[in-house]
Amino acid sequence: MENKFNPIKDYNLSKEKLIKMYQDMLKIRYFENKITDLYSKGLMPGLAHLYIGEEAIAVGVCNNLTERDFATSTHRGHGHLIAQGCDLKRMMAEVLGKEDGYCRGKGGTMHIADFSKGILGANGIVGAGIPIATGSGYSAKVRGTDQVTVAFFGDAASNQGTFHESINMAAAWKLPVIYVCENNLYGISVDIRKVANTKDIATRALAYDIPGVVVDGNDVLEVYMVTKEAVERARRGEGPTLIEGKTYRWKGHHLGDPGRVYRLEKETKEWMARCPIKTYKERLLNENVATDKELVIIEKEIKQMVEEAANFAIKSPYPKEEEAFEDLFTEPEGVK
Amino acid sequence: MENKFNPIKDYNLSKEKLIKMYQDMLKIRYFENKITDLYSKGLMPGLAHLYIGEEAIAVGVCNNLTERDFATSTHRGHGHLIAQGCDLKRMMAEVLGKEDGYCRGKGGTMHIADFSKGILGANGIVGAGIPIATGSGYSAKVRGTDQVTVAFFGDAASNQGTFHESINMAAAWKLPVIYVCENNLYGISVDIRKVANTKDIATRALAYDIPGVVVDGNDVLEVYMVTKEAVERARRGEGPTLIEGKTYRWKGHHLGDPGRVYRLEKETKEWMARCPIKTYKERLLNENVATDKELVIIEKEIKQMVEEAANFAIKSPYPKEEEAFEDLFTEPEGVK
Amino acid sequence: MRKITYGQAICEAIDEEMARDKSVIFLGEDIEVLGGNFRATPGLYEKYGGWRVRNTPISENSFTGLGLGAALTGLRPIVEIMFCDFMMLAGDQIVNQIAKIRYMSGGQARVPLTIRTTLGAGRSTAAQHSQSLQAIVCHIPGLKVVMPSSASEAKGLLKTAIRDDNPVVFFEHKMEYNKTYEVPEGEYIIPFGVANILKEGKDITIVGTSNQALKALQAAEELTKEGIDAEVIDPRTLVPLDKDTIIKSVKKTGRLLIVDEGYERCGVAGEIAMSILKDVFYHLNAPIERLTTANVPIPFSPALEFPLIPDEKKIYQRVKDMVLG
Amino acid sequence: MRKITYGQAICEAIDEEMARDKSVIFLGEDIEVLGGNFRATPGLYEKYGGWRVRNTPISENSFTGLGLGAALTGLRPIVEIMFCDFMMLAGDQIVNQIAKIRYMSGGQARVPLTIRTTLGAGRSTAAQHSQSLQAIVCHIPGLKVVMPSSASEAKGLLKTAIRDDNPVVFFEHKMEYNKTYEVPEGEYIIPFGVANILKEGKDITIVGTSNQALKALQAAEELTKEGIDAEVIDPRTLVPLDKDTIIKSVKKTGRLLIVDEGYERCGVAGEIAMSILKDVFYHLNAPIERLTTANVPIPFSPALEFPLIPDEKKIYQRVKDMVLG
Ligand SMILES: Cc1ncc(C[n+]2csc(CCOP(=O)(O)OP(=O)(O)O)c2C)c(N)n1
Ligand SMILES: Cc1ncc(C[n+]2csc(CCOP(=O)(O)OP(=O)(O)O)c2C)c(N)n1
Ligand SMILES: [Mg+2]
Ligand SMILES: [Mg+2]
Repeated sequence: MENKFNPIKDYNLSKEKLIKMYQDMLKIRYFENKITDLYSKGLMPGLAHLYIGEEAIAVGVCNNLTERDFATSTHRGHGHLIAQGCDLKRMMAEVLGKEDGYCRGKGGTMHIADFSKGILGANGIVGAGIPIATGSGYSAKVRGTDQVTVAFFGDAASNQGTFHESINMAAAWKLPVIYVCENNLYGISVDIRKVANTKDIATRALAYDIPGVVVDGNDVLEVYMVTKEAVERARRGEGPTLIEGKTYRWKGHHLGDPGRVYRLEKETKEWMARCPIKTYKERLLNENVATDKELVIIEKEIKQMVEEAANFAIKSPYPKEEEAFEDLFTEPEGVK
Repeated sequence: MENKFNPIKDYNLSKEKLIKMYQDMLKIRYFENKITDLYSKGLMPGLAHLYIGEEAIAVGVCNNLTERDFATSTHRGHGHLIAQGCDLKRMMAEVLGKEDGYCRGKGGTMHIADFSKGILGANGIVGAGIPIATGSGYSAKVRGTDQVTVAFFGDAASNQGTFHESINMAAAWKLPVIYVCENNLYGISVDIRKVANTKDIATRALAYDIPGVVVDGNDVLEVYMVTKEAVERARRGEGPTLIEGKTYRWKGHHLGDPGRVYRLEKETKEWMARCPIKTYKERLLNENVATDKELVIIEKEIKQMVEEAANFAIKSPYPKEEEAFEDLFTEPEGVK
Repeated sequence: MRKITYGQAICEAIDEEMARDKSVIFLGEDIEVLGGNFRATPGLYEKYGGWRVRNTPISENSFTGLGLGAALTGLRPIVEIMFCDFMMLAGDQIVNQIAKIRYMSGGQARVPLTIRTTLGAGRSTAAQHSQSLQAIVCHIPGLKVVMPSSASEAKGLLKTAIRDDNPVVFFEHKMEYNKTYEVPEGEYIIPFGVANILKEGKDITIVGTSNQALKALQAAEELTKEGIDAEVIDPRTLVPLDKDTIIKSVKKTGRLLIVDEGYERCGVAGEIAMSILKDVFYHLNAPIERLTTANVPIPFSPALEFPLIPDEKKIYQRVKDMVLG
Repeated sequence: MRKITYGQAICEAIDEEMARDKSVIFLGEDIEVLGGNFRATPGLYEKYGGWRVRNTPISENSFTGLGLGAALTGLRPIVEIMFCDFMMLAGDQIVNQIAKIRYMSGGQARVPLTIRTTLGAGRSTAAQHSQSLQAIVCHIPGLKVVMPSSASEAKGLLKTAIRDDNPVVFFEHKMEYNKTYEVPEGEYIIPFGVANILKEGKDITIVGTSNQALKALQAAEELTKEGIDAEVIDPRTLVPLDKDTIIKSVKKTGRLLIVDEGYERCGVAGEIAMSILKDVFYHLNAPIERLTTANVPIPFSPALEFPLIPDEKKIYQRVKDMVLG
């Protein structure tokens, strides 16, 4: 059965879309490898929470969105932004705290935002994006558009009060919001099973009588299709969906955390063997969606793009001291 | 079937217990009728949130507890305290803001506490008692006692983040806490169905994989039996239970709110016809647990007791101005 | 001039702004059929419908955050938090999100959000329903903070708040809703950052926030009988604060008393003093003083509550002590 | 004297108190195998087991409230809130419950609860992980507030906090954990409400909170080269505040600078000033000044962040301006 089903053909996706998702995942991977590099050279200040290993979720989800849709992101947000088409140069400049960054150096990795692409901000407070996304959904409803909003958050975030409060409102009012829980099994060092009695976070959807779906978060096509249904449902005005993608972060909680003491090496290795990019690549080749040569070119292009982003960011100047007093209030009011 | 089952006999409850529950419900009813009276005479400052109509829940629940157990209460807390055996005199004095009140006049109706009976306080913040109760449960576990803690809260409180966060911890750690949701269908003027997509709040137990039970909150024996099981479970170390008692408040949200614009008269009347005290009284008579004469005497005694409490409270002096600066920190540190 | 209540003035401001701009929405607990806990805004639900005027569940942090999400995506929400004590449940959204998102995003975000809430003691509602927590939001950069005194002030300032493209926390005094005041007919707005001199005087300056400005005025009128001529200033907005008006006044009078119903420690009264100390230091005839609520929770019993809160009598006495003593 | 890190001093304090009193428990995020976000408290989980040292889910409001419930029923919990910015999620439990329950219950409740949290900028962690929100808890009556400077101070004060039968908010500076300090061997406690004079001097008094006390000391030593003899005071606890020591000092020096890393508006620096103004007014040679973080969120880029935060250079310069200018 399983091997008779050809997901790529049966899902009826264009080659363009299929390739784009491969590109998006690669962009995330290379972008973050580059961050690791810059961090180790002392060029990146602060904390880098890497998304490596979880690329399929952001990419599978965001490929259902347009620039008119919205998403709230997390402390582990690079993937969401890249999948939503944000500019790697301005992202990298922000990560390095530079003037040309999306936030002029004020936000950094934990707060990159790109309002032009509907990204309402990465967020340093676990669970805080969930109500904001819910408000964005409320807004679409009031304004009468068919925009949807995605709230990304982790397994551990699903223990915050905001998860409950927000999904409750979205369910009661049938708001067009997709709640995407990236269950990578841990919140920093804490195994979700130690602090929650819930095998699948998606089960929590029962509390609000909305659909809750568990999906293999390392399978970009599965994520894509499940999200597609949720997005269509939301656009039809039928309300929110809770999607749980099971996945794993390959690295520590952030660069600087080896991520080992609280996880078994075996576990990490098993998950790394199920690399979302590698398996997807094999699929694209097996299903003859693309040739090896095409994929090699794509990979080269993306490496190049990331390289350029890094160079751009490195060359970008630091913001000037006095800029610290800008951007608090809209003009002409100024700071005080 | 129904009429073959004799709940009083089949539940195997002593006459003493059965009568005590009747007394407790009556105490609440008369105590609050007296508050209404004192309020209308201008003797009670602040807001009085009356429990009238919901007596069966507090009484059915607390009759499973001892003084060594704990409970957190709500803004609508008189019933919980009375059912837990608190002193009517000191309660009434507190309600009137007097020196002899449980809190020396500092707490008032929304904050009456009686630590000697395990009442960790009524609470003016909706949902705030839930984590406190959870901590009390954690404490019992650490101290190795078999104490249980009850968290009382309303239907609307179940939309607070604390509901989710706290029950999640209790479930994960199997804490001896009973979460009792008094679903009187409204939070002030808001129909729970307008702000939650959850037919039964008890369903939310599914999110934590703990038992969730709906009970007729106007049937004191049903409440008693369901709680009994939950308490035994908790004492055995098997963790928390969520109990939802369906009930109705007869009065407005507080004295001063007629409680009519947002509710249909028909609905109120139907619920009042199912008075928890009246139906229980009929049962006691029908099952020959008590004679009419006995019950009349009990009623008289309780009226008398409430009368005495009111007189005591009225005679009690107001606290002295300078007492406002006491009770902030333990001695000998004083206020600053 | 016509007279309406403070509550009616608030309601008019919202009504006019909702009529004027269909992106204005109004969210909060019990605002639909009840018109809010203080029955200040009846009729808006019927007029603007259930999507623009909506009862929220009791989920302060998330419905406040919902307001932020809506503000970021094209609406102009008014979020009502029934008592400012409950702002503490929405602390994260107010302090870490709403106040900061524009700054963190390097100016990308626009947050046209007004949080309406109530402050003040005097109703025997004890420690969790009687606080005046304006100092907490003043402490956090990125929030504008408004403390209207009378009904006419409330109306003009609330309209400005709603039109502002920045987050504003608007504090209404719960003892004022049913009081009647003269309020001009028709539309008007009062700009932020411009203090209002309620009475000119030469012996001492009294700055009073919220309805303490009116109490200060009463005290000042009484004090003229003692031959004390006090200047009374209503700062209207604490962020931005019109320091210039206060400085000018204190340079003239040489004395300053600040009256605020919040707790004293790290409160608004001390801040107003310190923000001008350098400018007025050499003009002061006496140390600046504060009259606030003492550093204890608000007790339930009226026998304890009233002695703690500043009022016209306490202002009167304190001014006398400062000027004569 | 032996030298250990600030983190080790914290860990020793907790370890000693847990060994001494089995009702002491320790709750927070990632405290088990990691020993907390700053790896300050390793080994306690292994030593005291999973019930006394427990990882919580990310549910700040409820695990803080859980601490309160445990404190009310026989335990003596230490609750760790990873960054003080996150206290805003637990705002209700801290402000409306923990601070008030003893008072509201007329003295029935006993709340032996210590909340440990971190403050401070300097790690490029931007607006939500760099704040110093001590003013907010100082504002709320019912909480004791501790701001230790060095490692030895942290140890002695933390032990006092844990033993206190009242709620204490204990602020650790995140830039200090790995710094090494001389710390006495063995048990000792430091009482609350007794300021520490780090250096005597006659020209100006500098009060510095948390590690700003140490920065002030460095600046003061440098200033002696300019012939300026500054007195440096570490208040240790903000609630209770040892006003007497500060008053005595200012009466002697005639000048006061207060350094605090919190935001200026409604902050701690202004409060210290105002709480003694009346006592020292006629002894002042110049207005009291504050040196704090400016009223903007903390930006990410180090190019923006460092210029905003008080440090020894800025203290040095400000004191020079005050004394000479
Ligand atoms: C409110 C809050 N509490 C704690 C933290 C510290 N913290 C940052 S990320 C994190 C774990 C988040 O886990 P999860 O939601 O599963 O996301 P993941 O990091 O696994 O992607 C924690 C505890 C925070 N940033 N915000
Ligand atoms: C955090 C908070 N939000 C709002 C309120 C105002 N308020 C008091 S009681 C109440 C309704 C509570 O409803 P429910 O939990 O169902 O209890 P009930 O009053 O019906 O017994 C509200 C909104 C409050 N006290 N605390
Ligand atoms: Mg995770
Ligand atoms: Mg209810």
